[in-house]
This record gives sequence, C-alpha cells and structure tokens, in this order.
Amino acid sequence: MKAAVIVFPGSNCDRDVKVALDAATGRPTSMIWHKETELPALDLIVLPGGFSYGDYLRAGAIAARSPVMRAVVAKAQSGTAVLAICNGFQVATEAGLLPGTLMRNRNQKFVCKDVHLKVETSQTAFTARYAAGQVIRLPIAHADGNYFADPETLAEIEAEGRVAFRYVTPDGAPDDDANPNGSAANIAGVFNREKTVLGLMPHPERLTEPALGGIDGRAMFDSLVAALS
Amino acid sequence: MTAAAAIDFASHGLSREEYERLKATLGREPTLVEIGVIGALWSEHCSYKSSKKWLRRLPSQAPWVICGPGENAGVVDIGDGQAAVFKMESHNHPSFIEPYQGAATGVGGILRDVFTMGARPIANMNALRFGDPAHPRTRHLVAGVVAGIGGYGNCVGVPTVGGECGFDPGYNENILVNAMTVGLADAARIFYSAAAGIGNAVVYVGSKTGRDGIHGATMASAEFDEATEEKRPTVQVGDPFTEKLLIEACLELMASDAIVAIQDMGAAGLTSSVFEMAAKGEVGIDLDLDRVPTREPGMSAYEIMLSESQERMLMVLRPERADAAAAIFAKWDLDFAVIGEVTGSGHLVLRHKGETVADLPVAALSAETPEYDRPIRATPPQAPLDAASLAGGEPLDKSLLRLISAPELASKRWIWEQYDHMVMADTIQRPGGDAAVVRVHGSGKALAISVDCTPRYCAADPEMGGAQALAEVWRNLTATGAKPLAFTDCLNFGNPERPEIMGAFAAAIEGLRRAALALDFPVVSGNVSLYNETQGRGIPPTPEIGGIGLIADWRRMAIIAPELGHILVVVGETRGHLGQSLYLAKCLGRAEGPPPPVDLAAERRHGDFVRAEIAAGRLRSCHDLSDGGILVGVAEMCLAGRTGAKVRLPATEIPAMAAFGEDQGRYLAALDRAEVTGFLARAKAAEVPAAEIGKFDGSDLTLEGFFSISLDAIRTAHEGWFPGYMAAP
Amino acid sequence: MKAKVHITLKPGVLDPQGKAIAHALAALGFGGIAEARQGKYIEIDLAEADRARAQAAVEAMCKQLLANTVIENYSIELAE
Amino acid sequence: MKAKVHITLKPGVLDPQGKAIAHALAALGFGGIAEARQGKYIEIDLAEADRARAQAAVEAMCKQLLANTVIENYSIELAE
Ligand SMILES: Nc1ncnc2c1ncn2[C@@H]1O[C@H](COP(=O)(O)OP(=O)(O)O)[C@@H](O)[C@H]1O
Ligand SMILES: [Mg+2]
Repeated sequence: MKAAVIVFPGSNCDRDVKVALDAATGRPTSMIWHKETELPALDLIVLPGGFSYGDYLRAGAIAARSPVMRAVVAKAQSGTAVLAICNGFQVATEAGLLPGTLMRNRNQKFVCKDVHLKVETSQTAFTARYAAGQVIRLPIAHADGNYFADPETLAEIEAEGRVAFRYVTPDGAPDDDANPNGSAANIAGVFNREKTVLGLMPHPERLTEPALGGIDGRAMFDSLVAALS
Repeated sequence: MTAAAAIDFASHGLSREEYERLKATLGREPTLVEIGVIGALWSEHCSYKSSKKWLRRLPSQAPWVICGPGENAGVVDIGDGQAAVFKMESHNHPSFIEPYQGAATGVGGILRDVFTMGARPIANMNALRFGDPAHPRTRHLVAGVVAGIGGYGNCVGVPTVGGECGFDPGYNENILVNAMTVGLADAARIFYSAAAGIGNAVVYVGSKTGRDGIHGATMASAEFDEATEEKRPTVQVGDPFTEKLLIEACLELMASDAIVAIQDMGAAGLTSSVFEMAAKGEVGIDLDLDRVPTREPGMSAYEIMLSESQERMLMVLRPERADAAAAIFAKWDLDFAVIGEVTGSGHLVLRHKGETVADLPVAALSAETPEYDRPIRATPPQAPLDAASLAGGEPLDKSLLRLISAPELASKRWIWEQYDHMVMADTIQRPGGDAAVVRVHGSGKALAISVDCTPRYCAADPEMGGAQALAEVWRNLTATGAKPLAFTDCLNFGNPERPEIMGAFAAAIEGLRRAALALDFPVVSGNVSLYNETQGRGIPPTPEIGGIGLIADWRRMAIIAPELGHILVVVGETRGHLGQSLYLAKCLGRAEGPPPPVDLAAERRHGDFVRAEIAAGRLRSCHDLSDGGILVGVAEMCLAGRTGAKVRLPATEIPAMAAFGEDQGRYLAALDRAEVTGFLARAKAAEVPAAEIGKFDGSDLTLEGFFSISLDAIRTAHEGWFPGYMAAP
Repeated sequence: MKAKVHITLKPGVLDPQGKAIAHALAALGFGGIAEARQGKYIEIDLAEADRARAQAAVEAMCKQLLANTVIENYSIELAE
Repeated sequence: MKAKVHITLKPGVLDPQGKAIAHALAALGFGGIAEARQGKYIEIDLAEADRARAQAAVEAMCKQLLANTVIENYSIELAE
C-alpha cells in the first residue's frame, strides 16, 4: 500500500500517523506539503490531526482551500481512499468530502481523553479487522468535535449505513453520558457514500502500541493495508 | 543624538542611583531610548539584581551537564549523542491581568527558550498556584489560565504532560503560572546566543512588532497596586499557529550551518535579545530600526525596542547563507529581515529615521549592571507540635475522604483533560501518576519529568521547604525508575526589599543547595519572579522545582498502579510527622509546627535502592509519599489500579500520625508476593527501612482496626471536587 | 473601502457557543434571556474603490472562505 | 427586545485570526486586502421591554462575560 500524509501548516499529528502507517505497511509513508498541486499514484491519502492554519476562522476551513486539497478531492472522487483524522475530518467536511460539520464541543472546552467507540460496520477498507458492534477504546483530543448535520442528511447517513463509529459507554450504550462533545447521534466518524473516505475525531494512531496504553487503533491501519495492498 | 528632555527615570524603572550610574558610564546624559533600554535591562526581571548573589550558590555542575544556567535553557547529556534541553519560567503578573493570554504567552515564551537552543520541544509542564477557591476571582482565573495553557500548547502540538495546581489565600491577588518545556536535541548541535563574526548579518524572524506589552519587564519587577491596574500595558496576545511555524522553520534552518547565534525575544523584547547577544559575544551590533517589520505605522524607536510582541527571534547568520535562510522563512510564511550587523565597536548602536537614537558601550554597561546585597532577616523557627494536642480527631475514614477531596489533593483531571497530553505519541505515563514519562522518540529511552513545591513548608521554614521541594521532585522521578539528572526552577517570592522576604529567599536557596549537592542533582536553568506582592502582602515563598530524569529502558519503568494481589511495602521510616501537614490544616484547621525534616542522606539511600529495584525489573509499581502520607498514597494507588487494599498502619503515638504523617524519604512499593522476602532483605542490607503493611485486593480500602470504604466512595470524593467547583456559578 | 461582514448560523443549526453564553448569563443572574446566538464579525480593508466591484469581491470571499454556506448565512455592508 | 452586540479587539491588539484570514484570502487570489480583523457578533433575546433597562443589562453582560475588556471593545444595538 502506498500511503501519503498531507502536511498543512499547523498539522501536528502528521508524524504520529506516519509512524503508525510505517509500522503497518513496513515501508516509508510519504509526506506531502500543502502547496503541492499534484499527487503521485497513491492507495491512501491521510489528512492528519492538528491545528491547520491555527484553526483560525473555522476549524479546517483554510486548509480545505489550500492548493493540495483540489488534488485530494479529485483523487477521492476517482476512488482513492482518504482517512481524515480529527483536524483532517474538519478539513474533509469543509472541503465537501464528507457531509456535516464539526462545531465547538458543547462544554466549550478542549477535551483529551480515551473514549469508547462502537464499530458500526466491518464492511469497509478501514474497519475490516474490527467486528461489527465491537467496542474499542481510542483517544480524542479536540475542541471542535461536535458533529452536526441537518436532519435530512443525518437520516440519509444512517439509512446508508455511513456512520463508522459512535461514542458509547464501555458496555456499548450510545447514551448521552458517553458523548464527549455533543455530537448528533453520538457520531464519532462517518463515511462518504462509497465508503472510500472516512472522517473521525478519535486518533487511531495514538493507540497502536501497548506502551501507549493500548492497541485498539492498530486494526484500522491493518485493515487498510489488507484492503489496499 | 538628543538627550532625553525631562528625565523621568523612575517611570523607566531606574532608581536615582542607577540613573547616575548610567550617566557616569556613558559620560553624558542618556537619550530616551537609552533610558528605556537600560531601564528594562536593569529591571529585576532581566538583571536578577537582587537574586544573583544567591543564585550563584546553587551547584550547577555534573559530568552530564552540557550547558548550565546562563543560556536560554539548560542542556544535559542523555547518551547516544542526544541531549535534553529544558527550562521553567513564570508568567505570573500577565496571567493575573488576563488569564487566558497571560498563560498562553507564558507557554509560548518557554517553548521559544527551548527551541532557540536547537531542541524540538517534546513536553510541557505547568505549575499553578491560585488563591482561596472561595475568593470571587479564583474560578475565573483557573478557567482562563487552564484554557490558555491548553489553547497554546495544544495548537503547537507539544503535549502538556503534567504539572501541579495548589490553592492558598496567600495567592489571592498574585497567582503563579510557571511553565516548563523539555526539548530534545542533538548534543553536538546546541545553539547559543553569543554573537560573533564582524560583518555577519543580524536577522529578525517571526511575527511583526506591535505595541504589545511595552514595559512588561519593568511591570514584572514592581509590586501591584491600584495604579498598575489602571495603566495596564497592552496585553500580549499569543499566536500559537505562528509559533508552530517558527519552531518548524528554526529547526529546519538549524539543520544547516547558517546560524552563528540565536536568541528568542522574551522579556524586554529586542532590547534584551540584542544586548545579550552582543554582551555574550563581546562584540558590537548596529541595528537599523527602520528595517524591523512592524505591525502598526509610526512606531517610535523606543516602542520598537521595548515591544514584547510574541513569536519573534533574533539570529546572527553567516552572510553567504542568508538567502537560503530567507527561503526557509518564506516557505513558512514568516517575516525575515536583515536589521543590522555585528561590528567590532563593542557598542550597541541603534539608528532610526536617519538618527542615532542610542549608542551604548556593551561591556561597560554589563559590568555596571546593578547587583544588590539586600538585607535579610531569618524566618523564625516554629515551635514543635505537641502530640497530645492531636489526639481525638474525627474517625480516620472521614479524614481520608476529606483529604482526598481537598482542593490540594483532589484529582486535577478537570485541568489535564483540557491539555493534549498525547500528541507526538510518545507519552507513556500520562498525567495523574508521580512523574510524567515521555519516550525519546524512536529509542528505548524515556524522560521522566516532575514539578513540585510545598509552599506551606516553605512558609514555615524556607530552608527545609527548599530542600523538601527538590527532594520531592527527585523522589517523583525516582519512583518511575528514572535517574534524576538536573533541575530548573522558578523562584517565586514577594518584595525583595523586605528583609523577611529576602531572608526566606536566601534560606530557600540554601535548602536547594544542600539538597542538590546531597542528591547529585544540579540546576541547569531557572527563573526568578519577585514582587509577587499586593498592598504589602507577599505570596508564600514558592521555589517551584522542575526536574528531569532518564529511564534507560522504558520497558522497565514503574507506574503507580498496582496489580490485584500485590503486596504493599512501605520504604522509609514512618515517624508520624504532622507539623505543617495537610491533615493538620484540613482536618484540625491548624497551620503549625515545623515542616517535616528532610534527611538528605536517607533520601538518597532510599531512592537509590528503589531505583535499583525498578531497573532490575523486580519492582513495577511504586508511588512516592508526600502530601497526606500513607493512607492518601495507598488510596491513590488503589484508584490507579482499580483495586482495593487491606492495610495496617505502622505503630505511632496516635493513629493519625501513621496514617497521614508526611515524613520524607518514603515510597510505597507494590510487589509480587514472591518478590517480597528478597526485597526486604536487600533493603535491610542497604540500610533502608522497609516493612510489609498490606495487600491490594477486593474493592474496598480497609484499614485494619479502623474502617473499610469502597473504592467507589473514594473515587467519587477524589474526582468530584474540581468539576463541582468549576461548575458552580 | 471597508467591508463589514456578519456571519451567522442558519436558523435551526445547533449553536453550542450561543447556548453556553445564554447559560452562563443565566448563571450570573441575568434573567429573561430566551436565547443567545453567536456569530462572527469580520472587517476587511479593501483597496477597491468601486462599490459594485467591492460588493462582488466580498460576496465571493464569503462564498469561498468566510462562511460555511452549509450552515452559515452572511451579510455584507460597505463603508468608505 | 433583541440586543445585537459587537465585540472587537482594541486597536493595536494582535489579531491572529484576522491575520490568517487576510493571508488566506490573498492566497485565494483576492487582491488589495490591506487588513482583516475578526470579532464576535452576539444576538441576545431579552424579555426586558424597557430600552433603558435593557441597555443597562446588556452593558453589564458585556463587562461581566461577553467581552474581555482588557483587550476587547464592545458596542450594543437594541432592536424590537
Ligand atoms: N533561579 C535560577 N536558578 C538557576 N538559573 C537561573 C535562575 N534564574 C535564572 N537563571 C538563569 O539565568 C538566565 C537568565 O534567565 P532569564 O532572563 O529568565 O532567561 P530568558 O531571557 O532566556 O528567559 C537563564 O539562563 C536562566 O536559566
Ligand atoms: Mg530566552
């Protein structure tokens, strides 16, 4: 699998996801500067976490209009897989790759902690190594992770099975106590219609080694390697 | 040059005597810009004129120290050609005036001190002291400071991995915000600030200069009164996004050989950075202030020199590399301007709009920097506690719940969940344990980091309190298995012109000195914050200490969580010292007695023993004892390990002494049953007191003969206070 | 020419910041607050001296960057 | 009564958001932008029907919560 991480000014999880990808693929992941206008042949594009352009104006807004994003959108439209994590998710919604938007957390505060997530489907390149319904633990670290979409969009996403992950209690209940930011329907991650683009607020790259406190994130990278190699 | 018309030297922070000294050195009347420049340089904040005499007494050498105090940050060798670079700094006054921006720019400033040296920042810490929780302003200050630290650190992508937070009415009008950064560098590529090379370009990079925080340094060197609240300088606003770009651009440039010298613009902005670079390099510098990138039109030379706009650096570059350097800064969309050159004149010459506005002999003025030997008065010793007066308190379980939910000991989760403590994916001990631990990226090594101080001890006996603060940091590092390497400090005190404050300062330094020598734990950087005082009332003496230690193999580190079935052993001697303890304060409402004595030889022996056990792979769970003593320590381990425990107390005159006494030099170790006999035997051989006192088991904390409380009740008490307090209107 | 741009959330779009403000005001003892909504106010200094062209340019800025038109409305005022 | 509150940074205070906006607009090809400044725009629905009392209440809200008067100015407009 040939993977590349897009680096915006202010990205700060670019190295972290590269480390996780390098380990999963066994080969170096390339890093692509936001001023590039063309992309090489790739199997996976990662939009990493961080604070692109300081998240000034709106989280992800300025990065979504940077030169490289036109190329990313074109690749995504022709079927290249895109994994958009945290700030990357915000960029992806601003760029129109994914529906909805990520608003300020309902308690107005940045939140960094492990959360539990229910894997809604294992029928995708991103989640094949998880079991549908499985509860996993991943860290979140964001101030704007409150997923919002209008009711019709939400209904459509649900109907098409495009919710990837939901915030749940450790025993799998998607209740309000388990919702760390106020997201609609406890949504933590969504797919595009073709399920080739995944955006999620939690950071799979932060839990890929026992030393970091767990390995629940590793299966996502392993899934991608298996599906895209 | 035109001399300043009416000489209002006091408003530039100079005393008459200092003004005369400046005049004598120049041999003429100074200009307005010169008075401004020297006023800032000779301020307490920049010159350390009251503290220097004492700071020199601190030991700063060890074979592993690469660079001690005197540069932007300290540097220690961590093997394999790598170095750890770190420093702590205060941002107390600005944070009181504008908590969010004050704290945020404090983080920005300390990050710059570290990456200026060529290091990539890998961890932030913070030590916070607020007033009485019931004080009307406290909640707002806590909310703003925490949001500001998070807002800056999260955005630049450096994990904030730990810190501490205390409350005391003594900080009602003078909160403390001390921030520490640890960075990682190539030991052979450390960058220093001494300018060199006649004709080399002096280059300004980063953000533009605005009228922010002019007079910040002089403000940090004066007491608060109503008037300062009035003439608040424009508060500095931090721009963490620009800082992130500046980090990346500087590190990219540092990979080449373009930089001769580099210095961040911190307190007193361009003034102190350019003067320091010239003084250290024993050269002159000519600056053309018209070339300084400014944010607003019409800025005067005075304003340009004294602006404290953030996210700026000054560099001396090899001229043939200037173009390549400019290209790097252009790539990162940062300002880059050649604003002057290094000269052989030995003078700092400033030109603005065709006029020479300052011409200062650098060496002569450095030599004339005032240094005071201020009068000192010793803190009177406290009478020992009468043990009989301590008998008959409330039941021990009540006291335990009271302590574990007191603002001092309650969980600080509300704070650290607002900090991204995992970015960079090397945090292997998150906040909540003894010391934070971050891996040295891509290696088997890790750094343990801790910040500590116990102001109530320091107030009662500043020398013992100083020694204790250092010992506690050392103990926290040791409890993870790390070898403590060196420390940095923020010495926060009141008005040094008062003999009792200066006496406490001198005594604290003496305590630090003794502890540093005994523990082989030198100082490599630090900061002094004086005049933390409002209307004649100073803060409790607060020598905040930040230490780092090296874990050679992070697979062999200890954590505080025990495993079910582990045997609990207390290491060190339990005498039941309750003087100045949290138990005395919270459960008996008394602040009395001497603080616990620190036996430095025992401290070292006990710590060295514990560390050796961890390094040998025999001890995987360990917790140091401090505030609240054994019972609080056990409760914290139970919470971390999600297990109950059955404990019996060592014998003391009254049970509360054993339960909550704050005797120093102690650890709790949780061991596999099979390891206990050997552990105790080796302890004995090393002359380290150690005794089995219980077992981790079940879901209650049981103290034999006294009580049994559920872990849930303890957790609720421990986790509840902070969010409850912050949610109240 | 100076452009003053107001960016507000469309009706029906969740406004966590506005909600937090209303809540905090109530906690401070301010009564009778039915709702608070938070938007952005952006001032832009333009070299353009022609009103119509300035209006068109700022419209384009709003559509392309300043507003997220999925959830936000914008309004523009021009001043000398 | 509806109150419209504008909160802007005092002149001279650094505005990183405004800076980033101006920069991004330039990168998108909009020329001639000298400066952009970003502020907040807050709308509050009040039960209060008396203008003077509403004005006083919103002033107090600005001072106590909405504006950070160390670095921000505020202005209030009332509308039915
Ligand atoms: N309390 C202290 N202990 C040890 N070193 C100190 C102390 N205070 C200041 N220093 C050292 O003195 C030098 C000047 O400090 P400071 O002016 O705070 O540095 P900067 O201008 O880089 O922020 C630094 O090298 C600092 O490490
Ligand atoms: Mg410095």
